[in-house]
Amino acid sequence: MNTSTTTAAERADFRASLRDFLSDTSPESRVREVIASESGLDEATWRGLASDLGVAGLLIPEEFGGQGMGMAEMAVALEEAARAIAVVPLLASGVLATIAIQLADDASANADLLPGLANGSEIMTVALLDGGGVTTTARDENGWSVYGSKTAVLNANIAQRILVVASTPTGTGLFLVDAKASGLVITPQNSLDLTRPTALVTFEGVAATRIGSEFSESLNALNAFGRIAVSAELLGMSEKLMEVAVEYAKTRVQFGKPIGAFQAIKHRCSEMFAHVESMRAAVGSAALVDPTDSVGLHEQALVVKAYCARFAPWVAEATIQVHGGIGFTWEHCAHLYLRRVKTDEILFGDALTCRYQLQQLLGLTA
Amino acid sequence: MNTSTTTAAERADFRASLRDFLSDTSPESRVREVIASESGLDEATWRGLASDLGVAGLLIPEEFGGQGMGMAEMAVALEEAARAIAVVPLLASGVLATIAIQLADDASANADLLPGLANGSEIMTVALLDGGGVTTTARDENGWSVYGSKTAVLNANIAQRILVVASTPTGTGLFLVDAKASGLVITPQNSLDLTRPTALVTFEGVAATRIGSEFSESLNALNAFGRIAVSAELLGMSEKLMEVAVEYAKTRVQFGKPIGAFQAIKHRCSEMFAHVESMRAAVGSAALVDPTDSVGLHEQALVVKAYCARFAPWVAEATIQVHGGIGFTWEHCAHLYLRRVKTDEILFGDALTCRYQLQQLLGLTA
Amino acid sequence: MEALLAELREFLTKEFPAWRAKWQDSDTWEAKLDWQRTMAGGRWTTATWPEEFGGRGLGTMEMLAIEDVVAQYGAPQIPGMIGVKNVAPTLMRFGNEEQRKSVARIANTDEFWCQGFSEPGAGSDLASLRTRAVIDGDDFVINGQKVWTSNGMYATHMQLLARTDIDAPKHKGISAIVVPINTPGLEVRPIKQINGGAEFAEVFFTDVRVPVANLIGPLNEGWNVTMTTLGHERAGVAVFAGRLEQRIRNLIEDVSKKDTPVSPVLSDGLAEHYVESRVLGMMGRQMLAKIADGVAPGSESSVIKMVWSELSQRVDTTVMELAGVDGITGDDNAAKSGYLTARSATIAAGTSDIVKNIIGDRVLGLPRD
Amino acid sequence: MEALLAELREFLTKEFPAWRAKWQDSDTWEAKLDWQRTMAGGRWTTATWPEEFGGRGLGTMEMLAIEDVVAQYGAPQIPGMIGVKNVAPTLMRFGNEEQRKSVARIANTDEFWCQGFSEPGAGSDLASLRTRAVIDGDDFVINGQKVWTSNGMYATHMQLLARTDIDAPKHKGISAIVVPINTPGLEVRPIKQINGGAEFAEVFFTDVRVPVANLIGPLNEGWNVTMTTLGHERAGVAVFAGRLEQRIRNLIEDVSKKDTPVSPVLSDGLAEHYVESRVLGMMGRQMLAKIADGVAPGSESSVIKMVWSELSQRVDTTVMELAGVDGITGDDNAAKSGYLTARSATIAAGTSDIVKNIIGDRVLGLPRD
Repeated sequence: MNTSTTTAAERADFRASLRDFLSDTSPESRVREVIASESGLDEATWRGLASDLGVAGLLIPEEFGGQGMGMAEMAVALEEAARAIAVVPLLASGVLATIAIQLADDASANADLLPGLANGSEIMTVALLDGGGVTTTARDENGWSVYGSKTAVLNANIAQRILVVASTPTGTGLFLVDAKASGLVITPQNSLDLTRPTALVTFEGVAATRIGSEFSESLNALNAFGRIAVSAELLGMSEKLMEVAVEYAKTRVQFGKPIGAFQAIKHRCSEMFAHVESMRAAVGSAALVDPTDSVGLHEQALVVKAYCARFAPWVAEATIQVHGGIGFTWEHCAHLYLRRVKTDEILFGDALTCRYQLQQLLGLTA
Repeated sequence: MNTSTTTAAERADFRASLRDFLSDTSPESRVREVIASESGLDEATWRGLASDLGVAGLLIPEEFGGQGMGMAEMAVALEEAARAIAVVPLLASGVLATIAIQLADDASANADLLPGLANGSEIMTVALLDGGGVTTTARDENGWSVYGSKTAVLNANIAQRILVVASTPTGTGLFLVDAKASGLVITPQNSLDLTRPTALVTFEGVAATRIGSEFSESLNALNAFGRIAVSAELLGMSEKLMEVAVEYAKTRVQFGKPIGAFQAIKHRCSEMFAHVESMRAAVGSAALVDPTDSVGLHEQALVVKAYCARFAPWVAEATIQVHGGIGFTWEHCAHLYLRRVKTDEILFGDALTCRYQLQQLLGLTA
Repeated sequence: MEALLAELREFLTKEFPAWRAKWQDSDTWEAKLDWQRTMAGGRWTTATWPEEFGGRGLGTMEMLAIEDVVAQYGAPQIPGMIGVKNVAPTLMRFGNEEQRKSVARIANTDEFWCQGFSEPGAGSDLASLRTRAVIDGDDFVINGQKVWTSNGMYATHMQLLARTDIDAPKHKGISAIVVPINTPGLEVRPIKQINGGAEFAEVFFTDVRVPVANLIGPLNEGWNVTMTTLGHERAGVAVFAGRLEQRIRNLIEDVSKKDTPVSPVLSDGLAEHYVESRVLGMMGRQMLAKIADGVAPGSESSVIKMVWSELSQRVDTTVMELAGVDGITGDDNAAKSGYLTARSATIAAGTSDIVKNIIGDRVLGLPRD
Repeated sequence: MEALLAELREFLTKEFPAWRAKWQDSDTWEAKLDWQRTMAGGRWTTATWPEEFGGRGLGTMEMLAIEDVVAQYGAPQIPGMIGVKNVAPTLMRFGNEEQRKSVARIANTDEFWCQGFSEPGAGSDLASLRTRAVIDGDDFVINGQKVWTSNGMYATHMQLLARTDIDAPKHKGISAIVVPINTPGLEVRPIKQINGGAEFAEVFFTDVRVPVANLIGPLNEGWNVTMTTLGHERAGVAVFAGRLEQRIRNLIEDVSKKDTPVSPVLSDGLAEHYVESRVLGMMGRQMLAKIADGVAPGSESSVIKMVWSELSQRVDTTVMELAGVDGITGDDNAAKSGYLTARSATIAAGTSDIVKNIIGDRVLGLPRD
């Protein structure tokens, strides 16, 4: 992936075209349909995003069929897709799998895998979080095998292949397995987020291809990009929720006035706005960081995630509070966002975890 | 000291008589006079409280000239004296010194020292906090000598004698020194609290009388009573500040209305009220705990102090915020309270420190 | 008190295993109704009712002790709480002879009551309700809509608040009326909540006719009749306070038993919850002691409601934080559904904003907006 | 930019030690004025002024870079900030020929200006000010009172806002007028603050007469004239944001060097401040970049002001907490006085409540109360 080179105006145009597209193909009614079907994929929206708008391949070099863009452009796409709570595997496939493969720095894997990801014809996900015990690997004359389990694997139910971060005898490696491989079991979880199903994936000696060599430093970078990506989603959702709350505050009348005239509501909306603007500044800044500056990337990613993971849930909760009872119903959109916000809060470390890592960077703790 | 035996109605009568007395003898104008004089003692108020109203001897058994009451009655006195920010050594002499002596369980010391404290003719203080390094003692044929320094010693400048908690070769002891003793230096500090001057007291081999024997368990109890006592002060000050803020909110007009009609101000006042009522419940409950139940005393004292130390500063700061610019002036009473509130917050451990000790009690930390 | 609790223990020791044996692990509505009938048979659900209505005439402190013992046995809460705690006392005080016959039926679940208070246009602003009841001959003709009706899906009867004089000021001109749920023109629809449950309903009235004799108390005095009922609900917050205190003790005990210690920051947060819940519990007990002494509680109930709702919501957020990844995967489903459910704590029964207005206006005497 | 900063460094390398040598450790007013004159001589204080007024015509980004370099040298802030940043630009834009002569005198401290805006009855509600200026022949006759006048004790001149048409609506009928402080009938009294300092004054006007020619801009248009001035002040919040970010970095560095580590909870709190200040700094830099690109800043200044004031106040509270006993004894006097001073952060230049109203009303378009 490259450093972003587009101008702010170009990114604004890109955002406008995405918003137009998503408001057509992924209105809330469509999201609810897809959720109810439990497929976990809005195929039309994904096809449009991936092929027509080139979003799946944003981070992939042009030689592999991608757009050759960077995180600043992908942040726009993530914000907009999350704003529309689109039921698509953009984070899992377009960001995490795409970046993991490139970080592994394996020329033949790039050539083999990136083109399918770039046009969205293949969906992949990355199994990162150990689901109890360490995920390990063994190697014999037939090649590598993976053992263990991974939890909270995003969109595992629709991925054709799964990238697995697992320990090796000498360190950490990135491995590719087929989702239908023998010994691999995908158990859907009762996920909080209804728009992005997670699964427990267990590996009982699953045949795997190793990609690149030692992956531990790359894993740090992958986590940093993951933090920036979910922060962009948190920004997109927070902005939308704030707009919904402000609109409701303008129109809902109680005690003879629109409730937005009451300071308790007005100030809550103003604080939402301040948090959204802060998230916008933070995501905008982090997405523009030089991807090869590992120290700067790490720090900015922790800062932006620590901020967004703390305040996006606040915005989502405040939105429900502004709405009163109606915000607590299944029919209102607030909970769809709240569920995804709380999930993004946890992915790649919650605010407390990110702050702890910042303390280490700052010399506040050993 | 005894378990409290008065009824709520009797304590209400006691409170009313104290409030009457203090509003006569210790109005804010008088407090400012005494502060400006830097004597650190409002003699008339102290005499009235100590002799006429018997407050100095509340916790002292009747056989030594006191009232034979308990913490519930003393809490009322502390609340009222703090409410009037009276410039008197009630905490230092009437509570801490009085309790320390009784906890040391030394019959002759009780008989020697308590009668002077009970009628207020003698003012004592307790030097608790080491001022850098541990305060130690040595014993030779002439008796005990104290070495070291103590910081934040309340009212040291007006105390005739000072009780010092210091380490002994075998543990911890309580020692009595004369404030004019050779080798003892009292250096007034630039105290935050203008109504209760603190000092650094240094001991270079100061001749001392040991009171009782091993004091370490007694020190725990002394700290617990100290926490309840400063919590009572914090309650009294918070209640007063809330009243001042509410009164201002009713009368100050901005944008064509009394500011108390604006929810930002109204809700802040409501939250103040909730915190004051909570402090009242907590202090009332802690002050009635059986003084011989060391476990219950320790837990309740930590709970009440953790609560009051966290929310009384909030109330004081909110009072300034409700007042706007006028609350930030020297002439307004708010800062006199804020200074004493922040001091009480620290004495006997701030909220974080108390919570840490609670974590230990609750098995949350080793 | 001791004799009372001994009697209760004897009752539970006999009846609870019998009920369990009959219903096994069933969590059905029928099983819960049967438990309520069993408890009512022993005059335990109705212990605070006057003896003339089949109660024991006990005070709030005794009721609290009874609830504690019941909880120790692990018995479920009775489903008809609203009828027993809110509607029945209202009917005892304001109901006519016919209406008072419902009291006994409420206890043993022959009748199951809900209260039709909130409306779509009047969530926190109860006094501005618009459902109308017009007298036409011997009937009220009712049109309008209610929302957030607890137990609306199960009720046989509703204690309805409707406007009977549109010219009177907001708090006036409202009447309380008995409406059987099976009356033609009345339709009940469940409200699905963000946690997936449906404990509330919307109720629609289209030319619903009930006799004028169904009026509870005087015409246009429904506000006072209602406030009496809500008054009972308010005293209940003290019980909630005690339960929250116990819940935090249990949570801390669970955390302290874990193999891997939690972060010092989360641990401090738990201690913070502990401090606040202990103080809340002290406030609750002092309020109950006041009631037991025959002193009418003042502002305490509003303060406890405000503190309770914000603290209990924060506790559920903490539980979710402690669950971490297990919370979002649903592996810790209790954390997940607790977190979602808790969003209503600061909304239901008067939002926190409204409670703060009430404290500011009525307790502190601040100028109204 | 590089050449500019090289010139500045050369200037400071020569002038700052000379000034230090002349005044030694003196922290007096005269020493500070002399430093302002020195800086003005190099056209450094006035770098953003147009060249025709003796400035360098630089943008905000360059000014920020200049301030950073000055801070690196440890040079003091100039005392006449209000004159240089607020009054002079107003006079350049709205002043008549005579008034514009003040501009150069402001730079070199021959004149020292304050602004008479706030009044006792109109703290946050600037538009409801009541100080009156009545035209009587060729004079304004001024009666009333101002409060919270920064630098009021040192000023030679005041840019006064007074009501010149009492029948006009609140924002109308206000005029901006030049008032020399030595005009008979004008009295200045210091306001002692809770930190013991007196950076503000009350100013009383009793039949104070100044020529009508002292009017700045058109009659009754003082509100617009003032908003222009305040607009300059608002852009300055971005600079404040950057300073707060740096302050927290320094604080964390100090803490990390301590022998005994602070509690994990306090350490996490510092990391929390760090995160918020980093984000605030990013917002500030993005705002300055926008200004540098010629885009008028929108709502950012209000947001930054709101976040800055609340965060900076919390940082001072944390510093006090870190000081512990040393804070209350005054052994850590910086913590103590910083804590007291910070109480004004959410009050001065518009309380946080007012800023939130402004964001709600003007940015979000919420209905006004």
